[in-house]
Amino acid sequence: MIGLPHLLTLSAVLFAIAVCGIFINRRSVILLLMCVELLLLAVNFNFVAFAWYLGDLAGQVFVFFILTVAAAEAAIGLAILVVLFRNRISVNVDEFRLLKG
Amino acid sequence: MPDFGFLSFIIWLPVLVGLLIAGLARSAAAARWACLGVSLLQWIPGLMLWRAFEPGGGYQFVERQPWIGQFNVEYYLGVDGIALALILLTLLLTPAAVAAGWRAIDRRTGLYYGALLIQQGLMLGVFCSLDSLLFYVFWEFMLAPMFLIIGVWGGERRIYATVKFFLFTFLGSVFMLVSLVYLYLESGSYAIPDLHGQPLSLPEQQWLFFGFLAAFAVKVPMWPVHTWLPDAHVEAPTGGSVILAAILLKMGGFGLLRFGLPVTPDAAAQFAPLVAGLSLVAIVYIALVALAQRDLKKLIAYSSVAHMGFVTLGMFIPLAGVGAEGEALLALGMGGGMVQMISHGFISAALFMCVGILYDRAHTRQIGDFGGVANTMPIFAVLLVLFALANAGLPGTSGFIGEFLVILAAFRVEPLVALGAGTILVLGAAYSLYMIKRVVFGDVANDKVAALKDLDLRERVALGGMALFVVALGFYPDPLVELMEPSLDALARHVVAGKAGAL
Amino acid sequence: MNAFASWAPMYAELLLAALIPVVLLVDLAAGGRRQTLTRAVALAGLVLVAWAGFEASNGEMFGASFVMDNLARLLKLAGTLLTGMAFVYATRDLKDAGALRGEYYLLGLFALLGVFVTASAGSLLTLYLGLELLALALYTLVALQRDSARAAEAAMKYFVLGAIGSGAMLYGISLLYGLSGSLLLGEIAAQGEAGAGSYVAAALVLAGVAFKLGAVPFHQWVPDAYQGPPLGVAVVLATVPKLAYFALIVRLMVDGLPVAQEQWNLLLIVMAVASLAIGTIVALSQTQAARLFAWAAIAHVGFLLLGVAAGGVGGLSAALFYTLVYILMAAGAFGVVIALERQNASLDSLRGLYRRHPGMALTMLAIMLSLIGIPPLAGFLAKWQILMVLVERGMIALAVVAVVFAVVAAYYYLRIIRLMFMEAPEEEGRVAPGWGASLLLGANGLALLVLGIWPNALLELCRAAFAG
Amino acid sequence: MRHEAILLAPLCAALLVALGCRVLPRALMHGLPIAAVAASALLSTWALADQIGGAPVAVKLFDWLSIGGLDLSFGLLIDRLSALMMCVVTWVSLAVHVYTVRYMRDDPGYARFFALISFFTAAMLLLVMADNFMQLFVGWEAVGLASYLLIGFWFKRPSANFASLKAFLVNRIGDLGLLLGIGLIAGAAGTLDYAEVFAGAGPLAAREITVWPGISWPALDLGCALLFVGAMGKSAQMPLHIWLPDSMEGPTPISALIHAATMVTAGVFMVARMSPLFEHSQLALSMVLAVGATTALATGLVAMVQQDIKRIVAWSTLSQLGYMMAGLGVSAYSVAIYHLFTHAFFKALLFLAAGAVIVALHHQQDIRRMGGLRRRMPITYATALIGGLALVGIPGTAGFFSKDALITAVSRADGPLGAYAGWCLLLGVAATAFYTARLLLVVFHGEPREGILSSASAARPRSSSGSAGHASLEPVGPWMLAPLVFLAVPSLLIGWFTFAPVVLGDYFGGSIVNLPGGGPGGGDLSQGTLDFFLHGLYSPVFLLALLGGAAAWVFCHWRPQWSERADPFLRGPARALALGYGFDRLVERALIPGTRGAARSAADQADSRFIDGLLVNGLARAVRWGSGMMRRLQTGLLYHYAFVMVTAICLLIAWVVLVLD
Repeated sequence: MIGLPHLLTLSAVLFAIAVCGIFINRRSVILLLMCVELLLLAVNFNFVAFAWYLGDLAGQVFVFFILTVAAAEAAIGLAILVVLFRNRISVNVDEFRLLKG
Repeated sequence: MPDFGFLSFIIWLPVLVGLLIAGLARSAAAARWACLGVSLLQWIPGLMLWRAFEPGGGYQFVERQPWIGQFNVEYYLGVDGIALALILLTLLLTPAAVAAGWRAIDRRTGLYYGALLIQQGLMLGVFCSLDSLLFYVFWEFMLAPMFLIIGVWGGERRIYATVKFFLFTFLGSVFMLVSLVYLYLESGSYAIPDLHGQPLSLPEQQWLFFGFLAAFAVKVPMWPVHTWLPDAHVEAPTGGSVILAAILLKMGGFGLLRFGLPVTPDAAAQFAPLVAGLSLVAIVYIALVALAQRDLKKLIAYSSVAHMGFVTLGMFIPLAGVGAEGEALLALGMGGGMVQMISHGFISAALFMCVGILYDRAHTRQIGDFGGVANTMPIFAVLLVLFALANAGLPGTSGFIGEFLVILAAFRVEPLVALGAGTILVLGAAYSLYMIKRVVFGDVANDKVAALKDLDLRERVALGGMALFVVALGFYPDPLVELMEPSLDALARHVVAGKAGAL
Repeated sequence: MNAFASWAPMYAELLLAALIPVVLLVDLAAGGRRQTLTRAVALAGLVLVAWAGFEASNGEMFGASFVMDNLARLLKLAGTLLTGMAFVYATRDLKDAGALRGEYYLLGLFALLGVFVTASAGSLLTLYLGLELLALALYTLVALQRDSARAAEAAMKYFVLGAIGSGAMLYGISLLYGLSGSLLLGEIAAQGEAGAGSYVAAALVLAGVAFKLGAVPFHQWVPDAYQGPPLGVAVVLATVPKLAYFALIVRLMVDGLPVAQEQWNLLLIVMAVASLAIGTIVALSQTQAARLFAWAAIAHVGFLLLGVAAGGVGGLSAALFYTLVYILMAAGAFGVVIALERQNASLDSLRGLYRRHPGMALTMLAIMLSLIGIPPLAGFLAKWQILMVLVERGMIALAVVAVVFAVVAAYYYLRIIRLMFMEAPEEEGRVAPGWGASLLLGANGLALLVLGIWPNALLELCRAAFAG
Repeated sequence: MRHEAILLAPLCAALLVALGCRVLPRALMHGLPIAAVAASALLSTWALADQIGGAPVAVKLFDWLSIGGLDLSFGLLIDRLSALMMCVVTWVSLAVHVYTVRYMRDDPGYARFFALISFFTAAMLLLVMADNFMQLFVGWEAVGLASYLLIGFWFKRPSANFASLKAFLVNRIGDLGLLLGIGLIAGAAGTLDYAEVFAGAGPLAAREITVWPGISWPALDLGCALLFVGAMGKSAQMPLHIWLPDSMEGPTPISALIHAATMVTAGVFMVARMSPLFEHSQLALSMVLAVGATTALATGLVAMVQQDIKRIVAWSTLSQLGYMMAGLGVSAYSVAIYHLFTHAFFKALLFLAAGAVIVALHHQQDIRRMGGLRRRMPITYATALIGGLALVGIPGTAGFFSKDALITAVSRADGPLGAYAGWCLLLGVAATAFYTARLLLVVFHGEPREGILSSASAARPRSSSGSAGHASLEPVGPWMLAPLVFLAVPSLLIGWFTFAPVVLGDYFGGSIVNLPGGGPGGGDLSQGTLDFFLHGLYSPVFLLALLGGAAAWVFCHWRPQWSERADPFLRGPARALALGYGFDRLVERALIPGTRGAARSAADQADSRFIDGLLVNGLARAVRWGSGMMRRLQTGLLYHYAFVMVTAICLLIAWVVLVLD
């Protein structure tokens, strides 16, 4: 029987993968955006699991909001990516260090 | 006692006029004359204060109203004899500082004279405050005009010097702030009289005392936190040096009398040997350092440190050996310290003016560049010799009294300390007169000296006036001492009684 | 009428929400060429919003998801004021940067709406929505200057790190929800019990909050995000959102997590001290104005977090006072730098400012002295209150650490004063900010003095925000 | 009022002349001070006359300050001791004032000089008339100031500047002792008033002062020793004597007034004044005796080999001061003061005579370039001779009475120290006779020295190095000669009138205290003046004086070449003497460079490099370095930032879970 702990563990693993992806990936910004999406999905998984476990709808409502926000965030992230690419003709994370120190 | 706020008047008039000058003055002459006018005008209320003051009447000319109600901070002004003496010193010397920059300050004149006046108002505020937070406000804000005065109109390394001055002093005073905050939380009040009366345990007092000592030792300045002073002085314009040496340093001593001793008497007594020891080091070691200086201003700056050592020595050495006659002894030592402060105000101001006069003419302050100044500037030479002798503590000048009283007090506690402090008699004379020998005496050393012009009227009036005070005070210090004595006695009683026992 | 009155707690949000499409339409109608009109409408709208903020009554809506109280009102009014100031200050800089488009005002207003919602958040959901609204607007603002590699890079970093930060917080929020079964902050506070779960949740939430505020070790985005975009954007970034984050920390941490208070308090202190130390020390060697202010901001956050850590009405109101005064100072400082008409202004552009514009130099002097904490300027009172609560809680060592770093910090503020008054200007000619910016800057500097000398009203407001 | 006027008259004259130095007519420049000092002298004499039959007068001037239970005020105490001293000061000062009119005639600093000597007179009177220790100290330092300014009067001369600085600093060392002594008195007695302190001397003697925890000394032993250190400085006792020979850089009137007759005797006066205290301290008295006797002989020997006319007299002054001190050391205060009294006249006379010679020879001071002046300056010669005889102590002269009485008193002292002192003084007489005779013979007798007549004829004012000739003696005139005569009279005769009351009688009354059995007083020295005179003719003292004089006659006048023959045997000692036993060398080669080195290392190493460089700026540098290092952590790379954040989150979680739970 799959219980709450399993679900929470899964979401924690997803969250960890997403986070690790952000700092292990040193190449493409697009991968970063994907990791960010994964991050939010992990949280969504949590909320859904809790909502199911508690029998409370509020958690599922929250998920809808998060999905919406995630969409907006993705849009903005891609927009920034486009601007970045237009300026630098690159999406390589290593190259973005004009600002430091 | 007069009804209207005398003290507010003398504090805020220069601040407001200073702001106006800084903001509006279009011509240098207007700024100069306005500044001089106000600083002279201030003598009138000063004189009235002096006449109306009753020695022994506690805090007078009190103005008191709530300021920051939530934390019980008040706009609380009042003076006792100690503060009044320093107020009079401030009022008397500000015109000299104004005169010192008359020609030398030729750019951004408005800002300079504005800053000078604001500085005066703030210094007066420090002396008048009876609310410790108000005190801190004046105390700290004073850094700003001085920072500008040194930094804008100073010499070559002015920026290094002024930043050092600011950070040093600021670092010291934040510890005082912590102490004040603690005291507020203990007593529920920022009013200084309340702090005096607040019973405190000895460990509390120890921490608080160090908080206060940090602030005031830097300002005095005591060895080894004195190194900002020579730099600040060397770089500051003459007027800035005058203010710095004559008045700003006095705030350290004043602060110790207002906070260090009365708020934490038991800790002060406990650490008295330490402070007295540091003072002694300042006297002997710094006097030696002064002897080796080649720059006139540095020499005077170091001699200031040595002389201010007497102030702290006088305040603390009696505490190191309080016996049955402790109160009288403490009054004697503190009185010596106070007279020393007033006297040093005049003498150091005059000496810095003298250096400024030489610098304005010859554009150098190196002792080696002078020689035989007496040939070309006889009047100047007479005055410089007088001030140098006063600096060496010659009886008949004000410089003698403080050292004399402090040594008397020190001897009663520990003869060897008196011996150490007494070396200033030899070393002080050595650096002062050695400087005189090299600068004033001898044949005309070079063309620069040959081209020197003697004092003009403005300089004669300023220096002559100060010479008059130095000599008059030396021969007849009674009015000054009478002014302070009841306050000092009361303070001594309070300090000797201690407060740890009250818990 | 009755229906209208039932929305009373939300007046400001409603008006602001209505203002945004109006500004959008005006901007479209103006053809995207003359932003003066857009700005005028936005500013006029902000005045109305402020009025609405005054008028809005205290109360709860949507089942306590939305709360209007003294704290929220104070934050909203301050946010409106600061947004307006930022609009006035920013115009010239953005025009020079070629980034002055109607979107700037729109995004600014969106950000303000985010602040409003966060300030009034009564549940985890509203809190999240407000924060995201704010964050998305800010990401976009940072990227506003489309032809700038720096701006784009800053936006990217801010965006990605921001996502991690809000992701972590959101994860914590989901745990909170799971533990308490409710999204309402009041219920969470009431039901929560100590345990590993709540500790982890607290830690995650704290990480998110720390990220938003830019506290060490979640501070690294701050300098880059401040420096990358035009100063006109940085001034918004540096001021308005701080109000929302303050609300966040109060609503979520103080009100919502009283159970784990011991834990996060200790963490908070560690972060605060680290922020003070690292912010101050790294700021010492900065040469870019925006970057310097960024590192200094990190240090200031450390200071105000100490107030929060001290807690209680005293600590929180001290922290609130600190926040309000700080953003006022930051706005003024950015305003002056913007007026110098330099892109990515290096500190050297401040050289000889006194000769080029005495009034502005004196204003900057007041701001710098206030930032150092010299009385009687408002910045002093802010620091002083924090010290008081620290000493009151017996955290004297922390107080000493805080003031010592305040002294170190004085060094870089003094450097600015020094550049303005004691150095020769790099170029001659008077600095000519517009009359609006001039007046506002003067008022900004004066306000610091006035608040320092007559602080009672603001002090009372800050106290009432928590004592009520 | 007349008592105050004694003090104020010269002071006012000094101030007026100083302020009006550019506007006053020349006649007033010297007229005012002379009139003022004359008035002062007459009033002093009046006061003395009052004292002879009356009680001490105390005049309160004004309160100086009062704090911490210490009331300090200025006041005048005129008793027999101070009245006598006032007369000495004012009359000698008057003579010197008059003398100066001619001596400084051509000096551009004419007014300044008069202002300063009048000021000095006032300061000296302040010291003498003091009724409390504080005022004593004020006067003490004020005379030191006058001395400093007058030694350095010709401030263009480096040597004068050096000498004035040296004088002031060495005096300051003594003053430190005096000040500490006063500090002890103030602490132990609670007052600085003479009358009160002296009245409480008995109880004071019983007190102990803790110098360092565990180390205590009797209060008066320490106090009197400290006071005596002050006296050593001012009265130039070894080893603090080094300033006095150099002080001859000042104009000669100054040497006469300050460095012979008055100021340098202040130490003697002070010890006599403190006799109620010193009487309680055998230790201090022994110290006084030892130092005084040693100085008397040692400096007398040095005087024998000097070549500068003024320096000879200066070293002689040191020797005589040693005599006085030795007298004090055996509690013969009255005798010592009496020697002070007579010495003032004849030593001032000798100096003024030397000054006359110097002026006549166009400021030539080297006796090897003088000679045969007897005929060309008869009055100067006659008066100098009188002064010389008095100095040697030829029976009948003023110096005889005082010096013989002194030697007699000292010779009666007990113990090895007493014997040592007695021998020192006796041998000193021979030395005195030798150098005095040498001086007179070389300067006034014989022929003008070779090579001098042939060289220069042009007058070169104030150039001691130049070889001015005798060919055209500068006329000295009545302004200079009158004071010589005026001083010669008392030098020769005054002993006959004053010896009996002062030394044999009880002139000083209560102003000097001798404890019973505390030492030989003056009263038992002799039966009467004539008896003492006759006795003196047969005493070994006179014999030694004759021997010394004869030796000088032989070696310096009759057979000068003999001294060259004795050279191999005497070279070493003579060299040591010429160097003044090397004290100056020690100071110049060890003390001054040592102090300078210490000062320099304190300034450069300890202060600049260590405190300021290492601690203050080092801290600043460390912070800045830290800043640079931390700045590098901000790499600009997104994944680094993210890594830091994630690590921080993990740490947070780990901490709350592991540590707290």
